Amino acid sequence: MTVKKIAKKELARLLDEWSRQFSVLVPSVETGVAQMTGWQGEDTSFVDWYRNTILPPKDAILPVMEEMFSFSKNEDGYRLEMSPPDSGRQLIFGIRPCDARALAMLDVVFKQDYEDTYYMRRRLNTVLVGIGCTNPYDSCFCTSLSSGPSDTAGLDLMLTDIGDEFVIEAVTEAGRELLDKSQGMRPATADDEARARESRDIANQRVTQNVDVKKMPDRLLAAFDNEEYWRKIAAKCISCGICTLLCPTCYCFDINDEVSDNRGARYRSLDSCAFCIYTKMPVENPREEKWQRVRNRVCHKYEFYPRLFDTIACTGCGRCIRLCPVNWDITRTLNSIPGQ
Amino acid sequence: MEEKTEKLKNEARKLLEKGQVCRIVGFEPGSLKFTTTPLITGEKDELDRLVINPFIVNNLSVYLTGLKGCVAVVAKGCDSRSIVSLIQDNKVNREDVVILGIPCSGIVDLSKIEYLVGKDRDELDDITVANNSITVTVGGEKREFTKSKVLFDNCLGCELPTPREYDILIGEQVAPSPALESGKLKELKDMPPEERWRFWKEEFSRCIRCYACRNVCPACFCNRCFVEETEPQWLLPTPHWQDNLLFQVTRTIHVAGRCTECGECQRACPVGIPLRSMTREMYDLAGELFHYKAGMDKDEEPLLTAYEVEEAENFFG
Amino acid sequence: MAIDEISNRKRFLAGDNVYLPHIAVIEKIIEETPDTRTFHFSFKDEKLRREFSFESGQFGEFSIFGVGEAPFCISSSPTRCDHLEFAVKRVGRVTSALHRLGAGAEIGFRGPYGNGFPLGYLEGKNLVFIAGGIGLAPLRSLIWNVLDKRDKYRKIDIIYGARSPADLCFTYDLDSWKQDKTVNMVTTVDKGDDSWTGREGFVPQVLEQLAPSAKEAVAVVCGPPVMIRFTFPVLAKLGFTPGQMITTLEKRMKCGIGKCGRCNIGDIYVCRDGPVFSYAQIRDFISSEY
Amino acid sequence: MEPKTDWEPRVVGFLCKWCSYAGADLAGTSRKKYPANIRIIRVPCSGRVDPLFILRALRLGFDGVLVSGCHPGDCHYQTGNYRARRRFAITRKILEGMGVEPQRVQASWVSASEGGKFVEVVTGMIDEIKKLGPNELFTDGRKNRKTEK
Repeated sequence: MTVKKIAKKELARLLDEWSRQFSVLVPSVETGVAQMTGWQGEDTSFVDWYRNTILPPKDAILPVMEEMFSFSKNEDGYRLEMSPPDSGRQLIFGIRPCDARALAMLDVVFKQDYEDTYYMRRRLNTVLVGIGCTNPYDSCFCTSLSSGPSDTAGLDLMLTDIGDEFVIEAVTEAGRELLDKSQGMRPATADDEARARESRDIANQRVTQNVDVKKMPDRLLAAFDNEEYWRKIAAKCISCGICTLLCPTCYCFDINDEVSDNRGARYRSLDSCAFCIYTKMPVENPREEKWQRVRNRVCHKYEFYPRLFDTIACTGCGRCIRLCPVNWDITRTLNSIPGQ
Repeated sequence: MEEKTEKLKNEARKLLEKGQVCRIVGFEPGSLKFTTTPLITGEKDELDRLVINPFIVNNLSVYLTGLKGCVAVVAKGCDSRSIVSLIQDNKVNREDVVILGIPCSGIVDLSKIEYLVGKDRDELDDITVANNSITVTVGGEKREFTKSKVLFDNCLGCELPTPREYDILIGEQVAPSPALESGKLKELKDMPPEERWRFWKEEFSRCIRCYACRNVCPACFCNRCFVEETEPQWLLPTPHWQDNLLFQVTRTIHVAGRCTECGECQRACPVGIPLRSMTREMYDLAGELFHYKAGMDKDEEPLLTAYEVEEAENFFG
Repeated sequence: MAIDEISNRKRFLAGDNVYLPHIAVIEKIIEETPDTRTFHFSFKDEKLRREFSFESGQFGEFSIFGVGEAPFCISSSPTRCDHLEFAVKRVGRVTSALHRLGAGAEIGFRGPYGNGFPLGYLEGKNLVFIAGGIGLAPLRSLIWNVLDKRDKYRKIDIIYGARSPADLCFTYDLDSWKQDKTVNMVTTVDKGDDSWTGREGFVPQVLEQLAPSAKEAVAVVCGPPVMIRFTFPVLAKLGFTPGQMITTLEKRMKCGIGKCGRCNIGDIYVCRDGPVFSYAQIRDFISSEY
Repeated sequence: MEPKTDWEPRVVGFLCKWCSYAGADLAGTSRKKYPANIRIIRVPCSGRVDPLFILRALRLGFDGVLVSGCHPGDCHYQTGNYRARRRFAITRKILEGMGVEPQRVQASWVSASEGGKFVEVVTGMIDEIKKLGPNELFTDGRKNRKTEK
């Protein structure tokens, strides 16, 4: 596919250009937390400081909360009105390979059986422009999960940092089209591509965390009823929702109604399997205890999801490790499953 | 530090061997650079992993209410206050807990260092802590900071660096540091009311309701939190800023007199909401209005159950 | 596994948006027990009323606008399609709100979701229906379905129990099944009162006493989890193989379509892969997560 | 803020059933006039009033919250009102610290025989809130997380 390049100082202009067609999201800390927010023009300094966002970019497609539809009542009864999408076409600029791959995993869930309107209407209108990582965190373990700092899965365009310029590579047809139409692109030379390759190799080597995921579903199945193990593993977990709510591949949600005066609306918001009430029924709770919930989280990602969709639902972005208040490290768990 | 760590290991081993406790709750090196992580174990051969260093951030007393049997717990000054508070509230029996007190000269706030040197934690080569300064080596270059710049806000002006309630003290007493008003709190107090409200509204707009603030909090020990009630449903799980704020304010008031200002809520918050500005205010209020300091004396009646016949009458018409 | 046929399920998609409920009107409310009511409802939309179809055992997500959604199985039989029914025990916020509704109130419905009972597999077999309390609701749909095509099936046993005589649901059905000469109907209560002349005892015990033959039989069990847990071993003792035991599971659900995550038991999503399972399917996980 | 002409404050009052509620009752039966802006919720004791009630009322859009109980020393349960006093003082101070106008959250001691005092308290409170205007603390519904271009 097409390979081009663009100077870093041209980037602002390029994003301005794309802003005419898309609502462009770039990494920023404007809201007080690193996340993808609307491109405001000019400031492209994020390419220097940004390693990854705290809120995963899935937020732009499966937001922390969204209105599904509103309802109102008159003498003829209830009238429902589907809530309009919050934006038209959007372009996420600078998404990291792990997060793009994660979206591909969410796609499977939201497409299968019954298509999820809310997810799909955003997803189909989203273009993903990734930047390969040059400086992965010490908590990243993407290379263990068939991803990596230069993995292009799920992306439309992939940028590789080669110093003052980015080498841009089209990954999908949509990406190629966008690249062809964009101004200020120059063809990448063989030398540029060699530098890009070198940059990727260095980045790959910088990912040092390692998890052996071979036969993971079977190993977890074998350990599933080992209550002692799970109790021990879960002991320090505090059952907060950080690891799940900020995980790029977690998608569990809750549905609730809110009413004010005459108007009501149904909302969907992210939920977490770490919460005790997540599975609580009036009489029973199948995952009342912390170790059961920890087990479910680990097994969902590494056993159940792979059984259903043939791939591990984790891309090794390391957020759950970096952000955990008690440093509960999933790689330690995975590397200590009994019977290895 | 090594000396203290060795002493701790020995004491912990003795406790387990003698069967005085069935579990030790302490710290072990974390999986990431400069981090530590709670170690909850009843196995002697795991005790070698125990560690004491200036990065032992967690308030381990949060685990006490969930553990059965007699437990030994490593506690810094602030943590010991949380334990005392749990004892005051009859959540923990004094005789069921062996407090391994750690006199603490402050815990390093990595996010402050990250901010000061413009690099993330994992990009730093080394951090060494001396008496009054901290040296950070990054990219081969050494940079020195005064402690006050890199310790957690709540360590500055710590009233109880050495636990008052303990069974075994690991190390020498540390004197309290002079009181210090945090910049953020002052800034907030100087704002006009509407602006203050707007400030909190903005902050809570990014709350994702992960409840980390509540779950790391030793004072939040309710079996069932009011946010989980469904009849009545006090607030929706949907993270609207209004409900986020309602949750946090209510939580803050609910832990009045129990909150020892350990700062865990703020540290745990993944979206950086300055929760300590709220808990600090509550803490100060308890002192100003009722001369109460949380977790100082296990025999004192808790703030919200105690009363004086003559007090706070100016609030009532 | 004969039960595989249930994956060939009927579906009804709510236009483009699966989450948008259809408006339905409550037509009649029957007070079953002090805390359980049956609601008769039908869709407001004429076309939908004509075209809606479902299978015994399938469920729907019922909305009370402003309160929320909750899943309930359709308790009427697809063979009697003039109106639809669902039965609700008052246990939580949504169910309490439902109990406050009167006839004429509007609710939302989306579905039907899940699989149904494997009718084809039941054909030509001796059937043992075992239910406790409100657990009769999904079975009732199946029982009427079977009785309406009585000649396709062989011997039919029904064992139904409740905590007390006042807790017996669908007494009008119980009466007509008792009258039915082709059905062997046994009702039991955990503890009777002064006027109770029938059997006393827990359902698994009564089952053991009656000891229906496992030969060419299928047992369909539904009730509170504790009853199900004690019933399976009795059935096993009577010679039923795991493949001959069928049940429906209850989990907390929100979406009903296998996305929101909470109803999983291992890699099985109760809303999507169930709620009807054979014991052969669930025995691996029943001990640890059910 | 635009003064709305048709706006009338809505205040919720949590009244202890042993005294203030009876006081309000007395005000009614003795035909004393007090503003109809107050919705009364009877509580078994002022000590029952959780800060959550106050916040929830404000969240629901009530313009003010009144907590009223027996005079110190007169609590039916001996010490309920002393505890209510501590809790209320803290709640009000915290809310004030966050930017809530303190007049919106008030408390009083009203005994069963003080029908007149109840009228005074309510009238006074309604007047103060009328000056403040409607409670707009929790309005401005959804904030879009993404900054739209």
